[in-house]
Amino acid sequence: MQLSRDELKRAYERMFLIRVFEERVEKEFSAGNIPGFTHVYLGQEACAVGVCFELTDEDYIGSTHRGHGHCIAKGVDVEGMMLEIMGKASGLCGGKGGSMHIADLKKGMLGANAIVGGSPPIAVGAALTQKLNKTGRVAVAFSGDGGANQGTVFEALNMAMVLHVPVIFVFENNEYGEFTTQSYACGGVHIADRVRGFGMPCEVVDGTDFFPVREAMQRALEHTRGDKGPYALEIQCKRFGGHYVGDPQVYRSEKELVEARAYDPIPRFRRAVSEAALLSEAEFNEIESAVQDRVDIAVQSALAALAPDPATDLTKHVYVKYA
Amino acid sequence: MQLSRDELKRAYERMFLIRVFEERVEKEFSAGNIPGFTHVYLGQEACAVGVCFELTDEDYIGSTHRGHGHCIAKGVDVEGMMLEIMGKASGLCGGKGGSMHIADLKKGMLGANAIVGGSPPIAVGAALTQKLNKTGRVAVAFSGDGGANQGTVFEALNMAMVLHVPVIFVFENNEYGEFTTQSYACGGVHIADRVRGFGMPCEVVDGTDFFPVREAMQRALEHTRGDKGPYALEIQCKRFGGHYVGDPQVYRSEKELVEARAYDPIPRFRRAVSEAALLSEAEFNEIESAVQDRVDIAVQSALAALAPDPATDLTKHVYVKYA
Amino acid sequence: MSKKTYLQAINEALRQEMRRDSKVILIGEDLVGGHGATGEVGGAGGPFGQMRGLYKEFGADRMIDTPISESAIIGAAAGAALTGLRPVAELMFVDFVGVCFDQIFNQVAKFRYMFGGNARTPLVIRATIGAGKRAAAQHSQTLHPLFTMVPGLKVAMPSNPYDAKGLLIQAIRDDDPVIYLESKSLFGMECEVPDEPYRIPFGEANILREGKDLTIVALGAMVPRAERAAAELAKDGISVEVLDPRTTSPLDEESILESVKKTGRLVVVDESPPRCSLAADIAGMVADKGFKFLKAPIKQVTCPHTPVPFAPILEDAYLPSPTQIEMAARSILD
Amino acid sequence: MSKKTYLQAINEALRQEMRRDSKVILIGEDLVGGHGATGEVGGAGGPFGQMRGLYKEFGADRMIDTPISESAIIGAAAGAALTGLRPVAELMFVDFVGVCFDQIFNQVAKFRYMFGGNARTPLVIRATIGAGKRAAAQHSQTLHPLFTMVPGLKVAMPSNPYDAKGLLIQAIRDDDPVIYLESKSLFGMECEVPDEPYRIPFGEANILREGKDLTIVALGAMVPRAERAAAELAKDGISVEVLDPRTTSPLDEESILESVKKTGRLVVVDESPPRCSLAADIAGMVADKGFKFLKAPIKQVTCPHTPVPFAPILEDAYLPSPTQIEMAARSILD
Ligand SMILES: Cc1ncc(C[n+]2csc(CCOP(=O)(O)OP(=O)(O)O)c2C)c(N)n1
Ligand SMILES: Cc1ncc(C[n+]2csc(CCOP(=O)(O)OP(=O)(O)O)c2C)c(N)n1
Ligand SMILES: [Mg+2]
Ligand SMILES: [Mg+2]
Repeated sequence: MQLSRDELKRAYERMFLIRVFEERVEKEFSAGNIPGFTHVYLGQEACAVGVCFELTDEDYIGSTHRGHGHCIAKGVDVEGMMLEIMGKASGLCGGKGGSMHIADLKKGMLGANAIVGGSPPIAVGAALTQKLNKTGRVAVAFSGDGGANQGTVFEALNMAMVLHVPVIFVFENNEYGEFTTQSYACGGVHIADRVRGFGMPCEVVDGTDFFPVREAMQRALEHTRGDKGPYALEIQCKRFGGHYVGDPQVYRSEKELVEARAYDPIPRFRRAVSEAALLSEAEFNEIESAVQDRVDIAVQSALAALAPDPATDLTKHVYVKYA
Repeated sequence: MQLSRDELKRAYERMFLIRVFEERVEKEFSAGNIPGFTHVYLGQEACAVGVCFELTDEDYIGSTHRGHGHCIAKGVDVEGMMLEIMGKASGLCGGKGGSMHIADLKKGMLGANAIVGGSPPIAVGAALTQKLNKTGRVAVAFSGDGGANQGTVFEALNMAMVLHVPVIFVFENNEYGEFTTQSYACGGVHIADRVRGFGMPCEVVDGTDFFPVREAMQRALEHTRGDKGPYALEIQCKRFGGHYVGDPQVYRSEKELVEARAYDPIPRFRRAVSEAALLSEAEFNEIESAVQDRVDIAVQSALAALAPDPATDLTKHVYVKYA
Repeated sequence: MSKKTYLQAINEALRQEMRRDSKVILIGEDLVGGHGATGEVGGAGGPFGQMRGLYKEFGADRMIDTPISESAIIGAAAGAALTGLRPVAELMFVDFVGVCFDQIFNQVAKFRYMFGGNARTPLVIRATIGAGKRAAAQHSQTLHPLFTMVPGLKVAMPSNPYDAKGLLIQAIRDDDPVIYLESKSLFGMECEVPDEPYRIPFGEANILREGKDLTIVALGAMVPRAERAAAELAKDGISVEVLDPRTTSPLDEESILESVKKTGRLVVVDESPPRCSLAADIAGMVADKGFKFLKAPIKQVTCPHTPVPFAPILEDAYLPSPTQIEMAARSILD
Repeated sequence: MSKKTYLQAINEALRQEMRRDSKVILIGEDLVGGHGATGEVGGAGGPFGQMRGLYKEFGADRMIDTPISESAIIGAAAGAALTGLRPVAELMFVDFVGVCFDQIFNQVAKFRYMFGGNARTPLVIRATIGAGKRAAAQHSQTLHPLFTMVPGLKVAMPSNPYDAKGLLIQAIRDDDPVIYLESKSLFGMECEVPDEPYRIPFGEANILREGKDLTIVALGAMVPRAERAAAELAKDGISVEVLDPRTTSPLDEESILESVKKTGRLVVVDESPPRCSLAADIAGMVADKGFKFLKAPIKQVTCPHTPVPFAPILEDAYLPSPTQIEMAARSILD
């Protein structure tokens, strides 16, 4: 594992924070406190946290419609997120973006993206900046397995190779794009095979376990930071719930849903770390209760916060300056 | 070679017809008789003719901006083509399409396409029609090496696999997309590798020789007609001239241009067939002079033909019927 | 005849046309749903339910689920249309047009003209449009001007269940490419809809309310809002004609001009930002051909020149409201 | 100050801005040319020559040749802009916008708004526009309405070398995404252009000719045509004001209204099909805000509602001619 106790705590805290945050999003959504469409990250926590674990605020990520987990893993403040998801004026994007457009540029989070395949080209651009400015930083482009069929994503893969920029493509293969399986929608067997067709190294990683994700990401970082060009990971994981909050999931059997839970990355982490006697039960419990408190506070604050004011906010921020 | 004498004659005639037609296009272009942008197929004759050799009028092809060779190989009438390229009313498209949009649906030619990557998705659709109507026919999608970087092409590859339709993707790798080499613009080494990443079989073929192209295409047809799904060929060939007629080609050395000519598929064919004593010099010469005549007649006819009439033709044919 | 929702009307049109003509196929993402999975295949009936029950009846050959590859979807549909099928392709949200616009505006729209009249491309592209669902900037646009401006396309925008069915059947039987835009916010709207198939010809406006003082032209989800404004104005004795062109291309210029001739005053309501909008298009047309009838400035009531915001209170303010329409009308009445 | 062509003016603006600010980079297809080949690298200076000489001076780091992947080009430029560079991306022909429109209209145009004002995307997208080169339906479009309608984008459309330089420098220094449209048919046009860098502010129209009887508004390649029509009308003593808004977004409404206030008559000339065009946009705006000044119908002179045809005689008839402009003007003069 080769992680310090502090690092282990941080990893668990981030994963657990995603878990609690997303369960709370489901709850608040059902209670009518969250408008619109929301896609939660439940079951995939080890992916985001493993991928973002070594990244700094100066490294960039481009995210997807299922972006809450990426935000939290990248260190974005959950209160600002909850405010945004509830459409409040003090949300990260002033309530204008919502769940599908959360961004926090100061944290290197270039935005969730409601267009499947929208982010990877943008991440290539962020990586280009790093290359030209010689910052030694990287950009990470998240896509789903469904997104791995969008032309823009292939273009981004090839462009990254040609421009030789420090970008890491992360394909979160949760077996579904909406209601359709990856096995149906994806010609060939592995997403990794198509990535390799562009001459890019691509590892297939078990995303239900934090440790292999983090280790693969270390290799990816070593590669890209060593100016060896882009790198990719196909991270296999499980989507515990529906495509969106409220999806009745008629296309999945009860059995499948139950089985997916067997791959829960959170107890798996806790078990492994406990068995290795690296963190105590008390320490885990302390993390968990602190996380619960944080999410509670975020929700209380967001529920109480003011909505934007149409008179001033509706037409603001379209341009920096419009003659 | 396993081709009858008649077949050999037909192959040579088609290749030679492309050669003479294109050289004449260059000449008429320089003389100011052909307006606009024109891309000729010189050097690549064996590709189109090898690919289209076994196709019937009920099989479809989708072409590129460099489409004259594909047309001729598919049996499109050169007089109608020359009329179109000169913008005449009796051209294949009434003078509205020109070189970059020649189409002849009755011959299964779904159009040149001035958008790089425009045709492959359309060819997938033509193949879908064949599948649903159980015609046993196929569609062929031509792209260049440059086109092999366009997102639409990757989407078409994957879609073809998922829909399991009888389409054959042909990548004509002439080493250049405009002024830039395939080796620069294409992450990875072979286009074939990216195709295989979608689970699609792809052969790399020498396109400066008619015979291997035709043989690869026979395997492709056997595969697709046998309901085994799509198939692809990366055909390596040489672009003798510039990207467009008039391109000064500062980016290519004299040496490279001379060396490219060593891969001329036409003398190569003639030599091989002569050595095997399958066709006589007299027979070759006869074909050649007939071809010359045909092109002469086409040009004479096109030069003499009437332009469209703006009063009646400008706004015609936008819709079948516009209320 | 029976009461049906807008969604049911779409479903019925699809079903009846698929029964009538085996060349009609549907292609898009998750029209069926569940391929390769462990539960029910085709159970969802599409992301919004327009396809409910169709998979059972027509099966996988005619209900084609695709990868998330819109260029390939539209391109494949275009190629199928060009070679003899009559595909109905779906863009789940019209906002996804950006990843496949080439196939729409450079390919399918131009085939017939570029090929000198030798091509026929009977393709329908269905897409959901409109704000109000708190779906934010990339899932709430309307975008009919984007299609209206393209020669070679026809554009239908039903504002009620009756039109939804009649226009969709016309779209499917039409020999030209048609963009058929479904207003998400109208899916639950109900009215009497004949059970048998019928067509509404393109380019024929629907006069929802006759009047003599002022004309309001509105499309899609703006029609009920225009009607509410008209009802409000009627309380003050102002007689408003409400006209729904139903298709933006072709546009029934004649009926609009006829109405303006009678009323001399025009308000155009458009669910889109103002620039190069359909509101501008209609206003510009009337400022030429109907100039002599005009007694007052032509008012356009549109969304502001901003993306669609997420927060409910902002989104509500974003959409043209009955009150705004009413105010615009009052501003040009003496 | 010296005579420069439109092409040279573009080249000079690029060169001067690249010298001034090392954050300015160019990205696109064959801006350099020759990578991996046996001849000269960077010799062509781009498909039309706008980049002539730049590669020698700025090298491969700042002149980035890409694969034929427009979505990745625009997306990468957007991502670079979002993280601190000032990229100038090129679409060789504006017609290629269909394969990358999402990155333009859903991504870069919306970042700032969706992200609550926290993003800045100083991106320029240069593209060539216009018919007249016998390049047929997919290489001859103008498409400024497509960008003008998108909140978040600015759109510049220079009609002469002086404006070409000043607007491009402004575009590069602007902190918002700008679409900069180069009229292919004007590349050879010459006029006096200052040697030093200067900016032309966006949203400020240029009055090319003052007049009192009628206003002609025209953009890009239509401006010289409008001027020719005005000169023709002047022979009959008709005094025409010719106004070039220079940018379509923002649009200098004030100057247009000011002019119409003076003349009472308006002809708008637009190189695009008529529906939801900029001609309609301007006509619609004036039919509201300038109604009280109008003495006659507003005329729009546009291309027909057809794709661009290939045959020279058809293409010539496709474009608004000085004669058509003149006739439109005469039709609204008593
Ligand atoms: C261009 C585009 N097409 C379709 C959609 C609708 N859509 C939203 S999410 C989604 C599925 C994405 O699947 P995947 O990439 O596997 O991500 P996951 O939801 O599994 O995280 C689809 C089809 C979209 N948002 N954008
Ligand atoms: C979408 C798009 N981008 C760029 C172009 C400009 N263009 C025309 S041909 C060409 C090169 C194509 O190269 P390749 O596919 O290898 O075909 P070849 O010319 O070698 O036959 C380019 C970049 C275009 N027509 N369409
Ligand atoms: Mg998925
Ligand atoms: Mg090539």
